[in-house]
Amino acid sequence: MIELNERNHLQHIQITHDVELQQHAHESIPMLQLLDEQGMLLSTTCPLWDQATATKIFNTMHYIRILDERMVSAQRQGRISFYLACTGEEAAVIASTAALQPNDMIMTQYREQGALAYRGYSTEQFMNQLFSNALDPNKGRQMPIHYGDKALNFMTVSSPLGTQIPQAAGYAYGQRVSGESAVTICYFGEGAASEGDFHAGLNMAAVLGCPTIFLCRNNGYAISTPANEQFVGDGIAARGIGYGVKTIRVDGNDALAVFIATQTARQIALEEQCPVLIEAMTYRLAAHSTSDDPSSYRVNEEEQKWQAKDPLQRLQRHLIQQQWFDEAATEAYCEHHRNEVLRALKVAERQPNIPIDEIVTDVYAQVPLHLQTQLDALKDHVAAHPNDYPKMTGEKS
Amino acid sequence: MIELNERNHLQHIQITHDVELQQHAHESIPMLQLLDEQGMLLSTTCPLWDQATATKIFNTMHYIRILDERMVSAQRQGRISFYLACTGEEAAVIASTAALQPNDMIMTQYREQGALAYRGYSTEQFMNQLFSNALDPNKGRQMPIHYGDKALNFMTVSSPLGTQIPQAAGYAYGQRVSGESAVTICYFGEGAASEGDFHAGLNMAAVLGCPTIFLCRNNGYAISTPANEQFVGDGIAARGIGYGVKTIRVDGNDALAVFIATQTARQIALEEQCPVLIEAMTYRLAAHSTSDDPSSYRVNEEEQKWQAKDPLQRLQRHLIQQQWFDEAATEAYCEHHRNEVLRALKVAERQPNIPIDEIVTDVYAQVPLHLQTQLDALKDHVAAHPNDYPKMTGEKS
Amino acid sequence: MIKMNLLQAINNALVTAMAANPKVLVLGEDVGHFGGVFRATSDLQAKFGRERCFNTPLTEQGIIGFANGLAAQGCIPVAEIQFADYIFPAFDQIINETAKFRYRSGGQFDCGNLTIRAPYGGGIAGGHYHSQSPEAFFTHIPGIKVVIPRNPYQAKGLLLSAIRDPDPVLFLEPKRIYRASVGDVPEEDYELPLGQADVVQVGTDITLVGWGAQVEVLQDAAEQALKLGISCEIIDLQSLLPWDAELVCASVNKTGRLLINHEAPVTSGFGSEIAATVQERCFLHLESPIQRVCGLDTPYPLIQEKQYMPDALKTLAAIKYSVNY
Amino acid sequence: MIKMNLLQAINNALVTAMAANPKVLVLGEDVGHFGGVFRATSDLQAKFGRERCFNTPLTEQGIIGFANGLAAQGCIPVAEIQFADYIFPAFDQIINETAKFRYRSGGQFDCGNLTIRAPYGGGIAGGHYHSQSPEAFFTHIPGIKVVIPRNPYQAKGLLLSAIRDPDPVLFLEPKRIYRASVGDVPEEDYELPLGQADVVQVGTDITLVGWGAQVEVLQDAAEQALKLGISCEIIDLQSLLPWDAELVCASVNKTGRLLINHEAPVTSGFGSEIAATVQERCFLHLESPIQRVCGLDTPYPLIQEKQYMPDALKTLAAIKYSVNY
Ligand SMILES: Cc1ncc(C[n+]2csc(CCOP(=O)(O)OP(=O)(O)O)c2C)c(N)n1
Ligand SMILES: Cc1ncc(C[n+]2csc(CCOP(=O)(O)OP(=O)(O)O)c2C)c(N)n1
Ligand SMILES: [Mg+2]
Ligand SMILES: [Mg+2]
Repeated sequence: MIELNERNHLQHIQITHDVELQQHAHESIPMLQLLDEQGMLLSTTCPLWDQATATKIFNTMHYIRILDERMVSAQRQGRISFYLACTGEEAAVIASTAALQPNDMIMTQYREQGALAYRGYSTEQFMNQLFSNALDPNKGRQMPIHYGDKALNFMTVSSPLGTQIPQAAGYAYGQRVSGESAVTICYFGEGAASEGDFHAGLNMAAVLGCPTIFLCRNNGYAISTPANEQFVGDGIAARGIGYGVKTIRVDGNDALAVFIATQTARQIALEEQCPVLIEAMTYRLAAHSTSDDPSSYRVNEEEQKWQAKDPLQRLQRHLIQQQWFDEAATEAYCEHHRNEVLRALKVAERQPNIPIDEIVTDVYAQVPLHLQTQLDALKDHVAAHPNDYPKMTGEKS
Repeated sequence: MIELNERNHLQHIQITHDVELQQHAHESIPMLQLLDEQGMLLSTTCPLWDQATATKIFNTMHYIRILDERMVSAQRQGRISFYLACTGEEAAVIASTAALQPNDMIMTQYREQGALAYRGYSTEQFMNQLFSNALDPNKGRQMPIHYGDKALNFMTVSSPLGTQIPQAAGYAYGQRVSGESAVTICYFGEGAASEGDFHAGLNMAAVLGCPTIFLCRNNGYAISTPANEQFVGDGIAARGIGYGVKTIRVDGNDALAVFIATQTARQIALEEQCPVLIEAMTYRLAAHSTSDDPSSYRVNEEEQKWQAKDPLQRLQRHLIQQQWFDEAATEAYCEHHRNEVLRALKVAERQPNIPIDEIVTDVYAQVPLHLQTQLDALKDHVAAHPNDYPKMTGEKS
Repeated sequence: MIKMNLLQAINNALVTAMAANPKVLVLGEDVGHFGGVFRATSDLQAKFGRERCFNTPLTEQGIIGFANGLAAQGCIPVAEIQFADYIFPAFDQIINETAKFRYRSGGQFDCGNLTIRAPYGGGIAGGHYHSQSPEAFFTHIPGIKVVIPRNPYQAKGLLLSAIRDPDPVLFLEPKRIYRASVGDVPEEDYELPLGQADVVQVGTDITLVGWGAQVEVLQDAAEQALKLGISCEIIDLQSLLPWDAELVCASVNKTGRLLINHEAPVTSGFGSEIAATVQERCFLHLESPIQRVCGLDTPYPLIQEKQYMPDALKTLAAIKYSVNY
Repeated sequence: MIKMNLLQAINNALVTAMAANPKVLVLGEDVGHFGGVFRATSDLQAKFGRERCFNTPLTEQGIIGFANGLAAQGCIPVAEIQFADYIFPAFDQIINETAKFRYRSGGQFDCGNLTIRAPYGGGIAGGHYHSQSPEAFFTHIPGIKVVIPRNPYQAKGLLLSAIRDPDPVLFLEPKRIYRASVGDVPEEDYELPLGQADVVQVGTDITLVGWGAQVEVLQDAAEQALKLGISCEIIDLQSLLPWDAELVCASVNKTGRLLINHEAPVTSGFGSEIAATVQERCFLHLESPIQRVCGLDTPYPLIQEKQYMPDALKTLAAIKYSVNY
């Protein structure tokens, strides 16, 4: 049996207190930190956020924690088939989305439900997708957590890793040539950054002048594979330098640092019509997904060290420092949303299923003849065996 | 019509005179140069080569020039269907191969005939491949220039770009676990370095500890695409830094610098069981291939500037400096090989074709039943129409 | 009408599409200033600017990934893959992304605006990396369309339809006849319908189905068959996905015999799908086994390509076999 | 003999192969310490060390490229692709490299030592990215072999053969029955022949052909058919490339009827190749059209997977149709 030792993928990373985009690597690219563990401001010169923004980020982080906790249980109870929590990485996702404008396109990997929540996706909407019911915008075709919402400029999640990276470059190029004053943000994990599509996407964005923010959540793991079996260079940030992409490394558990870095990145991407890479150093406190149990590949002490760096706690301390923290309001917010999640869950699981006809729609813009024929045969068959197939209660019956 | 301007893809690159492998990028990674344009040594401290090696490199460079010139004409005359010359890049290829040991595996892109020649591939062997005759080791299955020779540890060339890069990592890993004291060198162009396979190969080699030398010929073009439409970072070398791969940039037209860099790279790869990346800055003086005419995408002045940097001339001046140059011997060498090429060409084009049976061999280790059936039917058909198909003079008839 | 070769017709279609709609963009390796290694994109950059016709870095997976993003955004990308042999690094982006974009999002997002162009096929002494006919792979991917023209007229009309079609289209160009196939092409904008086969020649004794450059091979074989008193009906499929099974089956019900010709290896080539469908739908009308005249189950060879090709002679032999069965 | 499930049989085969030959290496995402997301490679790293069983970075094209190099060097790599749905980034390495390595070099170099393992298929509420059955794509690639076991006994014997076969093998594992399929497996080393189909049940009225988890579906349907007095011959193809056309055709010549069942979309699925071949070779013996009971031509759905699946009921309906034709 091979010994497991505690790992620290941030070991060699230095801290800086200045917002500085790097195009050339030093010994190791420093990591931007603006709040210390106590939530104290580390810089007197850096730009700040306003109370409303900070509070909205804070609340959304709470919301996602509530949602994640509840849905992990729901999966354990067999009420949904799958779930994937963002625990520990809420600041990296939510504070970066907060720095965007609503018309910016968001393309994610799968662990970025916080971005969607910040944009205003409702609990009902989350539930409809998670339960694949008749109101699921994906029409029950994708596993839970594959959200997407056109109205919120949130691209539907796709499981194959890394594919959204060159797509985000292309999407942003499209925004540019269409004269939109908008950028595309593309989230992905440090594992996905090993895919060939990462290389293609970053390089193309750099060469073709695409206003894309590439945000890598370096959370130390790709399922069981630790970051040190994923790469040996100076993380993902150092690769950005290689592509000639303006790059910043940020403490992903420091909501303010993430917010400011993303705000700066957006400004540069838009003004200079170029990509920016952000590497957010964080930790996947959650299991990879509800199909995973991390205890067999990492030690408890390691998790505990990172528990102590909880981004939500750090932000709360900061809000207290700023005298922006309202304990009662936060309690009320959480209470309200805990109930809302419970309620919405119950409603969603009672919704009817998608009508069987939808099995052949959206393959093409129009249902072609051969698919219509296949559907007709299927419906005849199911009608002949009404007790052998799940009720498609969305049907007229 | 868009104006063409002279391009200089080395514009921002500084020169160093020290053999120094870089793991972290400075402003721009300097380029190792050991011989100036006059062939004068630029460093008094650097390691050197011996006369025999320098002469063998020099002669092989002459040989390749002769072969390339002759075969480009042969293609124009319609005697072979395709050719691809290495003109201007002979030092990058030949001097690097010269720094290897015979048991090191060579995996190339397609412009590295010099490596094969240095290893001892005969003119007859070149010709048999180029003419796809019955003696072609590829059995007439690949286009001209897709050489390969197991005895010389030279992997058969494959057209799809970049595919050999992760293969070279794997091959070297195999050498390591088999306890061989050997490395794998992998050549590719700066264009091919945009492929996803490059990313996979470099990163895997770094993470998995593969003794692979990755040698990028940055010759400024991928067919018509100039390097500045291929990438905008500090070339290919800067990417090596990103992967945590020891990296050196070298003047690819300086045979000595290439030789010393590769020798050093080999030593490190073997001793530390790790990859090394070499970016050889050079210029494709030739057309991309005989199917190409570069005059429509680059200006004459640019080509002339690079003509003046001819690596063969520079090496000759160095040999003169060293008093290693024997004009008469060189003349005799060239004369001999010009004749040899002519003779071998005539012999090769008169060789019979591959027997038709070989159309189905080597798909699998054994010809499976369905392929045998297909072959039998084909032979019956061809036999029934003897005048309608090319003579397969390799056949018993 | 102007006389054009197939390449010129493609170029003309691109010019037409770009002039008609500023959202149409052309991208790929060497497609910019140079106009592509076959010159299909000649002068597009000069005419429409660098932003609308541009070289990409050398990465097929990147080209299609980028183009998927462009299409989802609302642009109308026409992405060139330099040779169909090099489309495989993009296979994942095509099968898992392009083809499933609309379905997976319940119709919220799609890549319907995407057209992928790639020269394909053998007969140019290209060996196995410049000769492949990969169409069958793509016919097993619900969500994309696969279209192949046989001459300049079809090429312009079908390419314009492909670019404007609301679904992603893989448009494969038979490069063997890029210059050899010459014909009259209307100067104006016109579209030919996707999903419909074209009856190239009416006949009574056997149905011959093919596409791309092989249609000429079928015509050649049919001419020789006629001298033997055999009347062939020739169908150019044009669209392989979805394909016009109705027209093919109607023809086979009439002639009672079917031969399919394609360059790709016979095993799991698209001929197998046609044969499987037709034997089911035309079971009682078939008078002889459906013949497939195809490439061998080997990589595409070089020096033996003449022997490898499913040529007119082999086709004729199979016609005779079928008719005499 | 030990009772094992399919996953345990795979793991046992890997242990057996690694113990017997130090050149055998196992690589892939999460296959190391963790033992793979399905635990097929459990304990291999502990038993054989990190050098022989290792995690790779997350890149399928890299895994297969790297494994191609390993195989060419003389090692015997067994590369895992975590889900068959994620094999497509490696498609180029497989089709243009693995499959052509030997041919293009005239037999000087080859990747014959390579085995690629991947769990495939639906029925696990995985939606279209954890349910695909991509076998048909690979049957159109001369130069590789495609093998699929149906139960633990076949899994161990076929996997050992695949690893030792001199040609590259894609070994697809029906993940729906990874744990459900339990059976007696010899503890010792044994091999089952590649390229040969297995007659699971002898019958007289109709031949049913399938592979992997669908063989159980055929057995189920055959049982119900028997109650109606219909005797089914069931053939598990086991190898899809090359496939045992001789055995299938002999069976069809006897029964006069054929049904093929697979999960993949019907159009250009491997059923089409079987149908095309059988209609040609058994033309005069066929008493009814060959039936294909397959997935719909859509991406694999999630909530409607029960309706989507080519299950026993659909199979039974097609058997009845065929027999009553
Ligand atoms: C192309 C592809 N290969 C493999 C997988 C299986 N898989 C799903 S998540 C995952 C790990 C991803 O790690 P990372 O990118 O670091 O993201 P994180 O889970 O840490 O947020 C893997 C291997 C996949 N979804 N797609
Ligand atoms: C995967 C793939 N895509 C495209 C091509 C077509 N192609 C052949 S050579 C070439 C340019 C290669 O440029 P580079 O790597 O810089 O090498 P150089 O020709 O300069 O030596 C291209 C695009 C190919 N062979 N393979
Ligand atoms: Mg991660
Ligand atoms: Mg180049």
